Amino acid sequence: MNFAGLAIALPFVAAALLGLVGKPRQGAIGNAVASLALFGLTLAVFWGHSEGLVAVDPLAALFGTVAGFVGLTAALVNIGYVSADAVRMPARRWRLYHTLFQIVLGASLLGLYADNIGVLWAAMEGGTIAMTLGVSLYRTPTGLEAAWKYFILGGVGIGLALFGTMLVYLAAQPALGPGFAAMSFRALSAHAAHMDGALLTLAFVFILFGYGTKAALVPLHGWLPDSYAEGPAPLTTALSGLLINVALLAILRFRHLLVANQDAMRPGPFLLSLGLASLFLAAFSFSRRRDARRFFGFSSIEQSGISAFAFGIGGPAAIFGGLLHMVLHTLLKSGLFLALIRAASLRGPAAPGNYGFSHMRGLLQANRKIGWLLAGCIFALSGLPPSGLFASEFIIISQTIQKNPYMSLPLGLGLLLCAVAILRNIGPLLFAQAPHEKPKPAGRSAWLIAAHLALVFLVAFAMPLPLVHLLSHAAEALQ
Amino acid sequence: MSLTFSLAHLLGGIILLCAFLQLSQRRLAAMITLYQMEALVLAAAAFWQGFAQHEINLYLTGIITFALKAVLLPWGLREIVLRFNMVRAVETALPMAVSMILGLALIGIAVLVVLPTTMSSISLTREDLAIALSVVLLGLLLMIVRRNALAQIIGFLSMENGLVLAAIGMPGMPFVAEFSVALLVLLAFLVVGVFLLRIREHFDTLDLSGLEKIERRGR
Amino acid sequence: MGVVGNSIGLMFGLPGQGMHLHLDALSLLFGCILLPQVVAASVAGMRASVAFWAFVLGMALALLAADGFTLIFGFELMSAASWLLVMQGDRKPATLYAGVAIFSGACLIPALFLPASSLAFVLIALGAGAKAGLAPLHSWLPRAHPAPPAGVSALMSGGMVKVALYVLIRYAFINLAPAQQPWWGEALAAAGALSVLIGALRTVLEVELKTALACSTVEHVGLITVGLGLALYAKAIGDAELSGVALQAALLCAVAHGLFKPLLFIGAGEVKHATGTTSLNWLGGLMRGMPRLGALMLLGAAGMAALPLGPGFAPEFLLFHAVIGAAATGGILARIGFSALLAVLGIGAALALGAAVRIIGLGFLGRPRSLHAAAAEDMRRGPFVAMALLGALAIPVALVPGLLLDLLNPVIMLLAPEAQTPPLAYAPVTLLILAGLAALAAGFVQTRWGVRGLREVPAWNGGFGRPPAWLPFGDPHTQASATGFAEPVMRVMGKGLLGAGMTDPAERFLLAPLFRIQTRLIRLAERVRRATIRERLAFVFAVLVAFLLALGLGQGG
Amino acid sequence: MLAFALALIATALHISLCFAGAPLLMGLVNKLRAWLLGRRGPPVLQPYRHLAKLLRKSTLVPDTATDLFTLWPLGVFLALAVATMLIPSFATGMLTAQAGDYVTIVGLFALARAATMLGGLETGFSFGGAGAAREALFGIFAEGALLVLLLAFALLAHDTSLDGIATVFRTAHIGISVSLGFALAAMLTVALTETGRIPTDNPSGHLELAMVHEAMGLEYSGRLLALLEFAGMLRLLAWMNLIGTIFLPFGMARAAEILSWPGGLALWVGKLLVMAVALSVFEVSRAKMRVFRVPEFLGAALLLGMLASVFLFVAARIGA
Repeated sequence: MNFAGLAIALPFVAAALLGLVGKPRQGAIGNAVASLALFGLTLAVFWGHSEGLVAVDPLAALFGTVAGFVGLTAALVNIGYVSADAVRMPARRWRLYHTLFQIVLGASLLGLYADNIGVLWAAMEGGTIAMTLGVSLYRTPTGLEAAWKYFILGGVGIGLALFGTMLVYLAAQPALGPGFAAMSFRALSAHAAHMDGALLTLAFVFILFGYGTKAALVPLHGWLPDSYAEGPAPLTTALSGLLINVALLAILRFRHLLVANQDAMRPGPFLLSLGLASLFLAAFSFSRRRDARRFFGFSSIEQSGISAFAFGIGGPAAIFGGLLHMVLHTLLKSGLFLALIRAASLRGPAAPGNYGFSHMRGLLQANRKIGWLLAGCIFALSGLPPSGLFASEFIIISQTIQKNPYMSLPLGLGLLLCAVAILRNIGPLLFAQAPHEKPKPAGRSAWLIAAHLALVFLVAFAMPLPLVHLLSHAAEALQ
Repeated sequence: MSLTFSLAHLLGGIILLCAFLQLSQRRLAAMITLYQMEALVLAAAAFWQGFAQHEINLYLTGIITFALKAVLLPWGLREIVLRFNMVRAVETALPMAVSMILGLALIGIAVLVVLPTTMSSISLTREDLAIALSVVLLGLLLMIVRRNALAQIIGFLSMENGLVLAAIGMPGMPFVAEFSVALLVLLAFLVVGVFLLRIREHFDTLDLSGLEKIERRGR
Repeated sequence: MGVVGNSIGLMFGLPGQGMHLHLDALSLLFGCILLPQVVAASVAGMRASVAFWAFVLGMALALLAADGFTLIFGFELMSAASWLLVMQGDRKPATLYAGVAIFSGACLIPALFLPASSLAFVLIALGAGAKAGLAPLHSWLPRAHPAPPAGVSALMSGGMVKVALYVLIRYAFINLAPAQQPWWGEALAAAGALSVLIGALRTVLEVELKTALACSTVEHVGLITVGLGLALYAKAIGDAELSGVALQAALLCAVAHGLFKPLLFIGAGEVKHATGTTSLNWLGGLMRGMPRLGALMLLGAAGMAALPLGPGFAPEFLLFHAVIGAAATGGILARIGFSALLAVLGIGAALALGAAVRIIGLGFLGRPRSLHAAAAEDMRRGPFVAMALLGALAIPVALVPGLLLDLLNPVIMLLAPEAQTPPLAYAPVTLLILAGLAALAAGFVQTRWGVRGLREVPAWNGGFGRPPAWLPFGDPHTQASATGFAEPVMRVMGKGLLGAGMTDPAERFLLAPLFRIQTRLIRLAERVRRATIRERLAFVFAVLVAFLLALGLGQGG
Repeated sequence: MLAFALALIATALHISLCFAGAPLLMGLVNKLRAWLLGRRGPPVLQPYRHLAKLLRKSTLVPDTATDLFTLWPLGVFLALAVATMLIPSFATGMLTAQAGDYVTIVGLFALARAATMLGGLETGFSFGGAGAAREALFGIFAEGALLVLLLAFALLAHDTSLDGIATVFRTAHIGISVSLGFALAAMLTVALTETGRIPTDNPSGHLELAMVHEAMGLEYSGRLLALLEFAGMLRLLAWMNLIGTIFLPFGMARAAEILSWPGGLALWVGKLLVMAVALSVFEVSRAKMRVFRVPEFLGAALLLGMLASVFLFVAARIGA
């Protein structure tokens, strides 16, 4: 059965329904139900079969499942968020919010599952517009400013990506001729060797800039930190990582075309330079951040840079590392943001502006469980064991040394600086003296967050063999 | 060289000229007029390609381009100019001469980049591609050298024209009409955004307004 | 789980590869060094801490690792867990500590994958050296080690630095052996000498007991490293006897330090528990309230000062002999260097002696300097058992080092197969017998001609006035203070080596400039962050044009 | 078997002579000093009487001291007693030769120093503390210098035990080299400091602020003071033996040859006499220096010790 098509269609149908009817809380519950169904469908995609514009390979199915999981947990936490915050916006706006939630999910899945580069582009565009509306949802000046930034920078990125897409199509003409075949990833990667190398290289630069904007690689990252910090957190913060994954996977797939083509330039230097720039800019931007959501926005830039770096290094093992890093980081960030939402709501409404580190300091006094879980998530982000990211970063560094030893120096330095800057925040967050307060209940979301952490740990260190095979085959195919 | 190619070249050349002339304008009204011309020629180019390639899709694209870009959007833009009283010359970030030299350099780069490609069996020649790339880059440049929000939007629109120009030249490319619609949605959001957000003068002012307050609150 | 070759594979670890563990003489030795400390620390009150056991697990994994991943995993797990423990004690040094820990990881990972070469050695030395607190990368250690609870401090000082040295030994002696160069050993010895000097000097000067002990750890790491450096040097030039003696010195020093330093740290924790402070300026006379603690600390201090009949003397003895042996080899510059090394070791030993005397004399003897010290009650049961265990194990090290050296032989054979180990010329039992004879003679003279009995009288207080009534133990200011005791050393050596502010040179010349650079880059990043949309677009555009240009030139040219 | 018995007898003789003779040496030095200053001085046997008197006096303990107060004089005494036993006096090849490594001797001196300092800190008043602090400072350079000196000896003798050094220096033709001269100067400097003589300390001084060694024993009385004083006498003898063994090894007897003993004994007594005279002359001709000049004095010794080794390298053209 074509579960992939169903999985893509479901969120858009749900979006339409949620946009038309329901009070905020009902909408949130409906949203959660839809997300649950969607998660089931993304799991089913592994056993489904699909062809045409949407043709799913195991890698896409894996990331689709991850997206489904993240969407589900965000939707679950969203119920509490909406219930606590319902008076902040009129009911109509909440409907729009849930619609956007589903559209972002649907766009991510469409982008992941799409075999057609045009459909991929359209999915990215839809996701961008939906996110922009989400960021400006609260209509605060800062929210509007962030949305405007997102829109201008994202729009330019989308334009460049379209140009790149067309160039790829053009480059494929000698091999595939006019028609749909020249826009299908499968056909393209099968015939990459016969494509026009020079044109393909040019196309890749535009693709890199277009989708790199969505993946928030420096210097294309300008929209990300602000947009993470604005809007309802479950949508603009927890879900937005999914679009980053779509963009990174797209870059990886296009990169493969270049590698497979003899005449094209090597994509390594482009990816390495952008990846390192992301790593270092993030490293030095961390230390003055006072807003946690913005802080972790920069962390997303860093992680995205690491994956891009891994793709730039190339070779099956490095790409394996990069893909693993993406999976782990997505899961971890999702857990982190859920913990962050919970932590902020321990001290008042979880609205933008209430995510300052100073607002959350001394969390252990408010709730031990949430405090330790949030600290655990932040710690895991640093990549020190027993965090799962350690495994992927280890693979990437070791591959870097074998492939391009001198690149390991800046990579190590960047990782070092980032990790230290991330760890620095844990101390005050946990142990600082907080205003005297009564401990508050952790709620059920503590289990969700713990599940994320456990999943990250297990996927990294006790990865089931089928998953190992899936990832390594995908990495081999895309090397 | 057949008539198909030479006419397509001619139309492309006019679009490039319009895009380049936009760089040299200080007043919004003139820029909008140039944009309108650009859109008209683009619509003509779409029709011509549709005729040459026998593609219904391209006719559709031409109609959309004409109706929305050559008529509706310029009207909306002019409305904004009048309503927000932006008839005077806009502030430039770079001296006019410098931005024009940069524009020329960009065209040079576009040609340099496209030059090594070999497009033997493709109807779109490298000149066409170079023109499209130049229009895209000039649009981006326009967004950077003007401090006025509307001028930047015009730059964005011009860049998007370059994209459509490239798209209609692609032989048998699917989704061309869909692409242009999708892009138009983006554009519509931009223009509506200007209306809603009441961005009068600068992106810069929008950025800086209340920045100190935000800084204090902690970012 | 499966067995491949002589290593055990676990299905847990790197995706698709898992982890591999194996045990050889070297890991066994370091495991034996760690075990008593772990037992002692857990008995001393760390049993219930998850982070503590993660810390232990990390060290165990690092010691048992048969592949690079397991090694780094264990190493960094150890760092991460100890970071958490440090942070619970004191947030200030935690960030620096984390930075150093990750730095060593970042140096070690490349080194594991590089082929055997000098570069790999330098990276190993930097990575393991930073973690072990080897000068000039030591300045974090005196800040971080005193922060956590005493049991953890003990394990960090006695165990964690050993794990770092273990990595250094395993790679420098075994894995990188094909590429070994004499200068590796010389460089290690020089770094060790620097550590000895700075560590010992700061031990004398620090007022906080735990900080002083941490500085002493820097010194002992330096001693071990000097031994290792000499062994490496000897191995490279093919001097069988020297490499044997130097390895004996280094390994025995590691064993001894692993016993007396945790003992001292746990004791310091008890002092903190009983008096609420570890500042020597507020202690004094603890021997009255805490006689058992005082006796055990005396044993530890004897080890720290490397006094004969204490656990620390035999390694120091061997080390001196190793340096003398090394001075008989090599070029004239190397020889002069080795004689300077000898002088440094001598000065270091004397400084350590002064430091140990200061800790015992000011902390446990004389009059109390505060009411808390006067009211100190005897130690708790757990820490006493822990310290007694370590003390009991230290006694064989002190009295029969020769037997212990025989046990070290397999390790030495593993590290330097051609090494020869001459018998130890230091015989503590003989000294003990001679001392017994002398004591007998003195006792005989005393019973034959002397009178018995002691009479307690007020001592002459040096002419100071009567202390006020609220100071029943007298005015502390009429007694030498910790700062005052160190003052002559400070005046003569401290100012020259540490500068007027008594800041560590590593902080002034290494850390401070790094922080300045970082601040500058942060400002730059902030400038980027504040950019307007137009400027951000300009960045994008500039990089795009740059890439296109690169492309055009790359393809056109 | 016979050799062992002879060595045993020689060792016993060595130990008993040293223990019995140490006060005599101290008395002799005091007498000589007095003579040189133009005084009559105490009798040569005065130290024995002094010790006997102290033994019969009651022993006072300050109420501010802890229970370990009595331990430190014993520690000082035992460390120095063992050191004295290990340093050869009139013969080589004694039973203690194996244990008598130079480094061990240095360690025993350090042990004695530590016990002295702890005794000084024990009283809980300022003079003991000040004395201990200064002693700690002096020890730094003294120990460094002593160890550096060992390098020169070890390079010449290829042995690090005192017995071995003496055997080599007595038999092999070393000659009078520059480096040994440097070494002797350095050794003497350290010896003067360690035994608390002028110019670094004044053995008969009673101005508390200037005292180092004496300040640390200020609160001791009765038999504990006797122990400390006797240890001081042993220290003087041990140092003289040390210098005699290394720098004046000629004529030392062999423990296994009983016939060489009388000569060795006579020469030993002669050497001690010479050194006592030299010490007295030096002491009366110099003034005591300020405390903070002592480190410079000892630092010079350290450098001399280093120079001794360097000259050895140069002279032997090693490595160059």
